[in-house]
Amino acid sequence: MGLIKDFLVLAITAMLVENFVLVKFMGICPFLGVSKKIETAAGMGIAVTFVMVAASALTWVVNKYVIAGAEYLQTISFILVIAALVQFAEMFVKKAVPALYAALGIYLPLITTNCAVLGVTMINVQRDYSFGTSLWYSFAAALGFMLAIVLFAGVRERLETAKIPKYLKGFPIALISAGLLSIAFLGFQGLSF
Amino acid sequence: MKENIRSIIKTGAILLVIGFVCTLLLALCNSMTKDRIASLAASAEQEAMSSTLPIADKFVKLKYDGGGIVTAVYEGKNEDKTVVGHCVKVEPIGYGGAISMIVGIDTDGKVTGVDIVSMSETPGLGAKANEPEFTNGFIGKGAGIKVRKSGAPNDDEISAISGATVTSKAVTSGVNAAIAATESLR
Amino acid sequence: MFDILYPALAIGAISLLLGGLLAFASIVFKVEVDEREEKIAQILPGANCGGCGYAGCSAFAKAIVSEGAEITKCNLMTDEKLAEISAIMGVKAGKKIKKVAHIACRGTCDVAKNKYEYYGLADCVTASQLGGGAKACVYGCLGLGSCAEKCPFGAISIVDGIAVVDKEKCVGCGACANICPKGLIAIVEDKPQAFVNCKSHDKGAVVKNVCEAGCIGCKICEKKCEFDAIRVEDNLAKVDADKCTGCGVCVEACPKKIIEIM
Amino acid sequence: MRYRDIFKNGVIEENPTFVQLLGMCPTLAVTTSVSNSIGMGLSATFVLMCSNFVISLVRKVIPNKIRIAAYIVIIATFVSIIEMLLKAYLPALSESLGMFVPLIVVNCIILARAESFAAKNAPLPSALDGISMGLGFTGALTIIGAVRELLGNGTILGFSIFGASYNPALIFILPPGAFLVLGMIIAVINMITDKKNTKEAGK
Repeated sequence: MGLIKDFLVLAITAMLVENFVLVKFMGICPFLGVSKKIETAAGMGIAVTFVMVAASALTWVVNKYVIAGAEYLQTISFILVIAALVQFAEMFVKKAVPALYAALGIYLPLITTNCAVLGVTMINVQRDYSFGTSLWYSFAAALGFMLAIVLFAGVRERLETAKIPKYLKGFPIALISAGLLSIAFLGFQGLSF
Repeated sequence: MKENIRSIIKTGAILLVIGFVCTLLLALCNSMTKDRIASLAASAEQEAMSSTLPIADKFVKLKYDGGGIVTAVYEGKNEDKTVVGHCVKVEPIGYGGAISMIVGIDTDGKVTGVDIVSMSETPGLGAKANEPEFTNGFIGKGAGIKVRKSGAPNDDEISAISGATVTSKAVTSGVNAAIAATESLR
Repeated sequence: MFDILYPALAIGAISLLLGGLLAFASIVFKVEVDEREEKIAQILPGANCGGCGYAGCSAFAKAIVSEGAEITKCNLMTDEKLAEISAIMGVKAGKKIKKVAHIACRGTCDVAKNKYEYYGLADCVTASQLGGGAKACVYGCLGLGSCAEKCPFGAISIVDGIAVVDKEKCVGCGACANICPKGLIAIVEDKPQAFVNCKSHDKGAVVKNVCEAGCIGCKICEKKCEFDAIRVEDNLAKVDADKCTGCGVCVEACPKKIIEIM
Repeated sequence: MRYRDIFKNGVIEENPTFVQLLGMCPTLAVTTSVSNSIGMGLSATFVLMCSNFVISLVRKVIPNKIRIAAYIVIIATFVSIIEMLLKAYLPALSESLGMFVPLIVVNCIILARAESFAAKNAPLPSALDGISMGLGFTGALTIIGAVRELLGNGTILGFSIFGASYNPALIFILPPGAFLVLGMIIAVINMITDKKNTKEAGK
């Protein structure tokens, strides 16, 4: 029973308390760039989830066997693995599942420069989670990312038809509504288990 | 098929060269800065410990596997090698996450100083925990310190930071755990 | 010395492995793409407006190459682009007819009455669900700018209550025609012809008390037109594009002044 | 492009933060104080300058298949170097910037400039473009940092401006404040550019 509780606590912290976008400020570029419509946001969310989990698995192995203590090599080896993983995934999806590529393909190159993916791998190492925990944590973090981006896309779609002052149209109003969303997520911070 | 293999090797080789040269550069840079960073970290810790236990100048790490939120115990000695107290590293969980702090305790179990090394409390609220008004409140107190929300604290209580009770309670639980750890060693 | 060499070799080995893997993947997963497709996609404007009926320019390029789709379907086609693509495809270049959107309503704020004050989403589709919109005339343009919002080329603007098309900017992609809840927008060829700027099938009397610029079905235009190009059906004058020569007789004849020569 | 254009372009016309809206992660996370902003801005400038220079040096050699992977490795090297230098010589700054120094690697500005500029131009202009983009980034960060520190903490670079009586609006130091401040600044910039355009059009 204790194990399930820990996993649940970890998932809730990753998704709500330390939400990657609205609290830890990672992955903001795609968060602002791709959240015009809910479908595109969900597509981005799924693509990021896949990459985050795969990246955590690979970087955990690299950290354990290749770096083994040489702390300063973390950045370069992790990002190399992530970049190669994303490019490989893009080619694979383009060949194997063209329909999926048409929907998600354009997001994949965007994900290489996504702070959330590298961020989650580094947090896994900093907190030296075990292999299973780091996979679970990155999955929960990706769900948090998706939750935030889909919520935000909903808000932005609604903004399209609202009457907005001239100079606030476009990014300013999007940023301000993201700020309000972030205040909402701040409420989760006091959660203690 | 042959030139396919050749192009695979060629691409791999180029990335190998880039990876190799870059990491070589990194390793060189690391070896230059490594000892300096290590000494900086050590001196920071040394300075934190001597600030919480002023009467001691040398600190020896003791074997302590009591577990819980205590992560390390150091024995503080003065010039003529007599043990004058302990420095205990503690990591209670605060509002924003782990608060790593060092508590100095003299031989008769009274707190001589508290220093918060790192924390991620809310800036402006919990982050005030590291200010002297709060940390000095612990000095001279023994085991079983309680947190008092309002009004003048009597001798076994400290006054909480306004708007940051969770942080104040966490720091107090850290200090109590440190005192308990030193008692178990004596 | 060793602790410098070992990491460099380790990362070097990973890079070799990954570089090789990527190269291998790019060969094995090579999707055969007709390079003509890429070249045409470069030439196409890339606005992805969907005017050609395909999902964006790359889809249109694929259609040109594989299904031989009619190149002139693209509304943003210029003549030298047309020639370039036809050269790539080795096909004779067809002549390009410019298409433009036309909005059939002149019920501006001052002439058209409202049946209620509307405070809600600035979107015609939403507003038209509330009893057909705030305008007393159920057929009229609500002027809330859904078409202007939708137009990828910024060719439509809202001028004192109704949508107006800027002929130069408009490429006839039809995005506005699809969104307009009242169906007032038609995509027509940009040649001189007459247009009736009203879509109301109400009787003359009804039209009069809701809008001063509405067709009352008086049939004067029908009588005046020598080419029998304009006919009143169900209280609304309609122009037959092929017969109309754009002579303008009906324009002066119309008492309500709602017929216009493009 | 003449050098002056590259410089003006990076700082004003295509300011990475206010105009292109790139590099949002550090912009929002680190600008709780002016010193942090300047620290992050300058380290990003260093990385941008060196990586643009090296990438444009090797741009002809790298095959297209591993373009992104190779660029990222070069950028990561310089980021790790600056990280080590910061840890060794400016420990306080490195502590306050925290995890966002290594995250400069995935800062969208750097890879964007590498691919859009460095991969197509000679080393020297690329390095200059790196510097100008970096300074544009630093300038933007400093402005945001100043607003947030002033309102959220009542101080600038640690010197208290409003005196002790000022009760700081903590929201500006917290994460939501970053979004609000950046949103407002871009709105102000929209207004200024719009006024400028209408004035020019009017002339």
